[in-house]
Amino acid sequence: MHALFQKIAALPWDQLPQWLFLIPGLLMLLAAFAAVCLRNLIHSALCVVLSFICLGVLFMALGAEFVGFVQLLVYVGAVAMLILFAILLTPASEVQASNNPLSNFRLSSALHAAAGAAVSFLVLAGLLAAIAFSPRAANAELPAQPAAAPVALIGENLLTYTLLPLLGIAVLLTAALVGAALIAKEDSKS
Amino acid sequence: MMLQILLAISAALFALGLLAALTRRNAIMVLIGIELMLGAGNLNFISFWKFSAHPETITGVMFAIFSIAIAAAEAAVGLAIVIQVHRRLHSVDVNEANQLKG
Amino acid sequence: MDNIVSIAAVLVPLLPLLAAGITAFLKREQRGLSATLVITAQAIACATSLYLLLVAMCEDHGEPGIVHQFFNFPWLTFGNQTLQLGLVLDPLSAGMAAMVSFVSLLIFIYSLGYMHDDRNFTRFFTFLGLFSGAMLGVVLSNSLLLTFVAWELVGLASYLLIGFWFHKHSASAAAKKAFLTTRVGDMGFLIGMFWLYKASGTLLFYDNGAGCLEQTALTTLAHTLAGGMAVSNIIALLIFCGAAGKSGQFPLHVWLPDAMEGPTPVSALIHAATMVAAGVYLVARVFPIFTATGPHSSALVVVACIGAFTALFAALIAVGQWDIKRILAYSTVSQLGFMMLALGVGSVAAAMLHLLAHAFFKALLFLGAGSVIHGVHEEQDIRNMGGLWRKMPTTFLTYTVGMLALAGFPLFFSGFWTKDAILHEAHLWTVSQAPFYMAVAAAFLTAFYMTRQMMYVFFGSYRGNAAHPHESPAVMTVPLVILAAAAILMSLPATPAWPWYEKFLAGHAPSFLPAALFEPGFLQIAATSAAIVFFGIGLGWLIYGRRPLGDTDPLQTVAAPVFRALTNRLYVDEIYEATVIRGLRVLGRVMAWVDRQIVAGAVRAVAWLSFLVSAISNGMDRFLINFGFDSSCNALREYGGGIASCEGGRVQGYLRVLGIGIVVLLGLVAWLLA
Amino acid sequence: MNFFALLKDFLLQFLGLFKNLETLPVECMRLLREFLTKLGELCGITMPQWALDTVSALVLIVAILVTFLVLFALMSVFERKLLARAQNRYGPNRVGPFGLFQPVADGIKMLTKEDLVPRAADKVVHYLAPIVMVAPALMLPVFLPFGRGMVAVDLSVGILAFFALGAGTELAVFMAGWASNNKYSILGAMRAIAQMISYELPLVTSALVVALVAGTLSPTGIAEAQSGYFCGFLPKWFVCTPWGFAACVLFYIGALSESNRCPFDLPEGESEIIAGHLTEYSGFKYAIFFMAEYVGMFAVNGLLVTLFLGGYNAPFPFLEWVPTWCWFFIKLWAVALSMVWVRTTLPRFRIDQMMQFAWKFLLPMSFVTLLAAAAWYYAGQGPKAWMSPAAWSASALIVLLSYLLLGTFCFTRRHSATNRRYLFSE
Amino acid sequence: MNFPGSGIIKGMAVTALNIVGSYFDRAHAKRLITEQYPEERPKLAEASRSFPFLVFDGDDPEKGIRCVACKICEKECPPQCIYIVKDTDANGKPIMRPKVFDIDISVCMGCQICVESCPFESIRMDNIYEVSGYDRFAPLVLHKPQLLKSNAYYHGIRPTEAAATDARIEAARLRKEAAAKAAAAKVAAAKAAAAAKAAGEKAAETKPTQPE
Repeated sequence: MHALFQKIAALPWDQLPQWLFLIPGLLMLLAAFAAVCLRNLIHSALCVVLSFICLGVLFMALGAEFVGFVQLLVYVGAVAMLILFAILLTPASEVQASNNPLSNFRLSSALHAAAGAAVSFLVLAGLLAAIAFSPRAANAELPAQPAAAPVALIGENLLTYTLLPLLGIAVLLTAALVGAALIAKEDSKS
Repeated sequence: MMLQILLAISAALFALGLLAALTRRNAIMVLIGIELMLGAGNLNFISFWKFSAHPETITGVMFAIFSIAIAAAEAAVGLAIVIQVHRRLHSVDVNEANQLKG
Repeated sequence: MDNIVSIAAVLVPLLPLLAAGITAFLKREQRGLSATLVITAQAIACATSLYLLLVAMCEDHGEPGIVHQFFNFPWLTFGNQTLQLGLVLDPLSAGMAAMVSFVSLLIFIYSLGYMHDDRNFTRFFTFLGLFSGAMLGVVLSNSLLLTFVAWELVGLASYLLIGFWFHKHSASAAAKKAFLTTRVGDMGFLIGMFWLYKASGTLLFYDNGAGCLEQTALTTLAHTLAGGMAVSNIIALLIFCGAAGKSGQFPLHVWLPDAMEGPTPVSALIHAATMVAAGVYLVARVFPIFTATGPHSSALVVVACIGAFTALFAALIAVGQWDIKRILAYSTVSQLGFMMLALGVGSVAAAMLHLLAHAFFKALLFLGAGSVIHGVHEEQDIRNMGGLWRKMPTTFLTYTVGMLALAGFPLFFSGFWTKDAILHEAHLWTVSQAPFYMAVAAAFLTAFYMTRQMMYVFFGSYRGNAAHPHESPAVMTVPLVILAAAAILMSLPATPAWPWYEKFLAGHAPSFLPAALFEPGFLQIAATSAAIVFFGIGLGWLIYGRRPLGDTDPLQTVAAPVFRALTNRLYVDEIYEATVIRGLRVLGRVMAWVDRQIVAGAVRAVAWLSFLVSAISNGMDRFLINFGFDSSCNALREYGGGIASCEGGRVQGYLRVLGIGIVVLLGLVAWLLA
Repeated sequence: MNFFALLKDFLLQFLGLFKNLETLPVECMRLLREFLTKLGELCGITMPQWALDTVSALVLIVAILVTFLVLFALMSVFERKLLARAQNRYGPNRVGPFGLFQPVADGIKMLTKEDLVPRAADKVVHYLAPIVMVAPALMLPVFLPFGRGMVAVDLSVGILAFFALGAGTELAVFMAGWASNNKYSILGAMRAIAQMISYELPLVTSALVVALVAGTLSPTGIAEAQSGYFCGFLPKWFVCTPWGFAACVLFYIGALSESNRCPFDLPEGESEIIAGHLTEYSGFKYAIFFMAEYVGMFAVNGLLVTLFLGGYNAPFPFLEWVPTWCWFFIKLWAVALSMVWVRTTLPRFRIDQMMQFAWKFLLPMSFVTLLAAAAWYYAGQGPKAWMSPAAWSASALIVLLSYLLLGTFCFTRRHSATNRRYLFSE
Repeated sequence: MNFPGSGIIKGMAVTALNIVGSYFDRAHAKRLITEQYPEERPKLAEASRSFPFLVFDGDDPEKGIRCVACKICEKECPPQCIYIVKDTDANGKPIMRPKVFDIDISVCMGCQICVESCPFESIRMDNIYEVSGYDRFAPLVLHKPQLLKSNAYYHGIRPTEAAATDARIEAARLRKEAAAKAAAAKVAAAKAAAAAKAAGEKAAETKPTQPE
């Protein structure tokens, strides 16, 4: 008993925290996969939200807390809501069709799905190959000083080096706001 | 090793996003796929920043922040377009909205 | 200028303009709001300009001399040149601004009563605000360019206000006339401004030695010759053209009496107190250019002669008028002539002093006239009035003060002192004595025609058709009383015994010199002028005061043709009609013929030619090119069908290709790196 | 040294800690870690850092959970008592002394009730919704500094984290509403989400005002920025400044709305849509929703206390002998009771009025406070602003003028209810 | 003062006054008017009534029971909630006493007709209101032991009426006594007369009979 305890204690536990990012990472992939596969749109959207949350946690695990929380705030608080509202506002045939998939089966759609899957698999394979054979990725070392992005530094950067992009983003967001409202507005005729 | 795993995760997320965008007929799912791909891009930014030689110049973080902002704008406009398309065509199938084809 | 002063200086013209801008968007029903806005803005502007006057007075300068505080800012940059605009605060502009804003404020308040029943009350106040802002801009501007801009805005406001009752044909015609006539003068102004910019390289008045009114530029101007004349004189005369147009000097005076078609407050404000004085002010402002070649430059001689002639000429016409406002209008022209004369003989102080005093008493007279017109129900012919002193005591008393001030009644009225100063300066002019005598004659006529008007309007028995003439409401009489008080009080800084304003303009501390009253030169002139005034008033009373007045003027029985000529304004309008306008009409016809026959013919020929060419090319198109194009199109369509099947309008198809592209790109990069 | 000696030793040490109440919680945690280390030595192993961290984190979690659940329980009974008092009643006074055990009774009742799931409901999502609701709500308090040096997770972006996690509530509400497959539920959920999104803007903006002046996003830093006194004895809390007062009121209103409290309890407006997204929930799931709501309310009140009411700082110098964490909870409790007070007073908004209030009054007003805070900062040259009349007057003038203007514009207009189209989200 | 938001402040002041004031309102005068029911009970008006009960005199219910099982109330009861069985003595002979007297208070409508119709002042209206039970039927049928309540209790809940009843009974008793006395006197007189008669007869044996 004592020996087992010591054996467990002797494992390289000190390296554990830096591999913890795998949990949100894999969960994210799982959720994303579920989102792609589920036929019910709301379930898909909820899975995507879970995957976004995991992505945010992953950012935090990688030391970018600010980005992580921004990801949560923007994606979970805003984009997810947009998506869910959009789904509710567009009663699509896909939700109804999910009741009996066989009746909706058509050769062309199967071909379509197969082609899409093949292409994305190709892309995945290409990317993985590139990652696997890239010497720089393989030899990358964590910098001596752990990466950190204090919020003050981000603020300073925003208002100095990236001031112009910031202004651009401001204009873009305003334009998107107005544009989205205009596009989604009901025609006065109808 | 860690960077490679991170990149692999990101590549897988990208491929899943692409899969959603390629196979799903519903325009909203296509948009979701695009959001996933943008998320994969952000993950790359953060990973490379984490493993860069000079993390104190927080370029990757800044990029990710801007990318998130743009993604939000894209989602808003994209979904508004989807709703409008639905209003016109009573369908959100991306292949039905083909009235501009040659 | 330090910060607060410059902010104040900017605020003065900006506030009324802003108020006008806001009221322009108000609805017709929001009368109270519009009036409140404009009057409040004007009141603040008035307080601010009084503050500015105080600043100018208290400016602590070690040595005597004028201090110009200015505030310049760049406006336009083209190439390596920068056009600067600016505001200036010196004794001249400070005094003028205070007067303009104060009189404007009073007249705005008066308008509340006078325009009370008008449908377009809101619009009226918009225009008033626009005018006031523009006028203050003219006064405070430190750049000839800004002056010009504001000058044109003032002209616009004047046009709008003269034609305020545009449904009356005469009003709209008068508005057009005013606009076009002043435009003739402004053309000269514009050319002068361009020339000044070319010659001196700047349009700023004061700019730490680099301005066009400062020594370096003046020396350059005086020593550049063009056609045998110093450039400074030419520019000065060109600018004077503008001034003459605005101030109704002799050849361009015709619009001013017609401008009386506008509402009476407008006549009082624009065409008596402020805008018409802008010409005088402009000359005073750029006076250094006039004197660049010496105190008796040819430009000044022209100014003096025109001024004196206008004074006499307009006074003559005023004798023969029947319309109460027209009489005052001609008297305004005449008084402006006096001011120009003063400028011409080299005394800015006398001119400005007369300007300020005149602004008060002439505004008073006009408002009084407005009150009379209001009281007798929109009747303007003095033959249909009479005996009103019983019915409208306040109006009568204040009007009398104004009349005595205008006539130059000795000692207690501002007009006496200021006119004496002008006569004195004219008498001392070494070039010629003619202007002096003309001015004396004009002064006599002034007293005479004012007496005539008083007799017709207030004395005798009532001859009008409208029943029950009545006194005006307090909102109209209170400004009258205030202006009457000002007309009397303005004599204080004007006496030679305490020449406060003169010293202020020159930048000296004022001193009390009672002895100056008894200097032989002054005493002589004063006595003469007093005698003339008494003579004028006495003669007026002799002719008009002793027996009941009818439809015919007593003068008509004495010298009918002369009086008819006077009534018809010495036929100036007719002369213009016969010469300038007919000439223009003929020219226009010639041009129209040329356009119709020659130019249009050429155009038609070109059209025919192109028609021919296009017919030829059409044939070529149809039988040569189209055939080849059609066949190639067919071929393209056949082959394109195959390619088009890839282009199915399916966005996911494109995405797929994109994905494959990524893979290919990756492979390419890998191959290149390997 | 055997285990019991160690235990005795540490128990004595623990009792000794009570001499200084101020540092008691912090010292307890330190003692715990020390004890664990010693225990490991006793067993012959060196305790790895992460294990210590995990254990202390678990203890912290339990402590915070217990604190806030007790607060929730107390709140549920005190709220009812205060409401009753305002309505000339006694309120619960049967179970236990003064009715203090009422929540226990309620809990037992809730637990033993039948857990109904509608047949047409989406079972999984219906089941997950209360969990998704309660998880972020329970996570919120960890970012709050309960006392000097007492913060569970000291993040430099604490406020951002707070709002980011708070955004999860909307998702849960949507899930509950959609999964119930009931039109009242979905309508209520839509209303709730629309309301939360609308009121989150003024809430975040008014929090931003404080971040602007304090120069940090960390709750600890903000609380620390409010320590000290001006004029010798007046608290340097942000609520005492003109902009801070305005922002505090805005934040308070936003907090009321975010926690679905009266007068913003439209999502559950029983007279209109039964109970909104809670219609199809019963038993313990219902209780969990309520718990999440109350814990969320306490968390957001805690943030309000931290941002505006000086956090854990004592109001006057002569009251500094009271431990800082006591101050925090006193203030928290005061704010929570004031919410009850508001609930007794104000009737429920109509949905369009509520939206107009958010977008036409609160949002512009919160931007004005941003302006006023900037004026304060620059007119007073940063930290010196407390003693600068220019800062006070400029900031007060901006706030007051725009409040009067906006208020007159928004509140005195008669909004007619005719020609109104009900949108999907209403 | 009337500025935006002043109405809210006024309202808050009103509720605050109520909240704080309720803690200083011991006398239940203005604010806390609720009665603390199990501890505090409402003071019922004397005429308030709920269900009937049976009055007995003295201490022993069985002995003092006024009811004679005449069944008038059973007949008069509009919802027919009264059930009476006459008692019998050891010989099976009915006696003037109820063996069973049940009232179903789930049916009773409290109309008081039984009371009005009872000639023996035996049935009266009670003012109890805590009659709930764990069953819909059994606990709501009141049996004789539950129904029997002493005259003292009756005096306790409505003294005026009880006093009047007692007076009536007393008067009836007195009247009865008087009648009995009269009867007794009559009897005595008759007896005396009889004795006299007998004596007379005895005498008549000697004398002729005279009519009475």
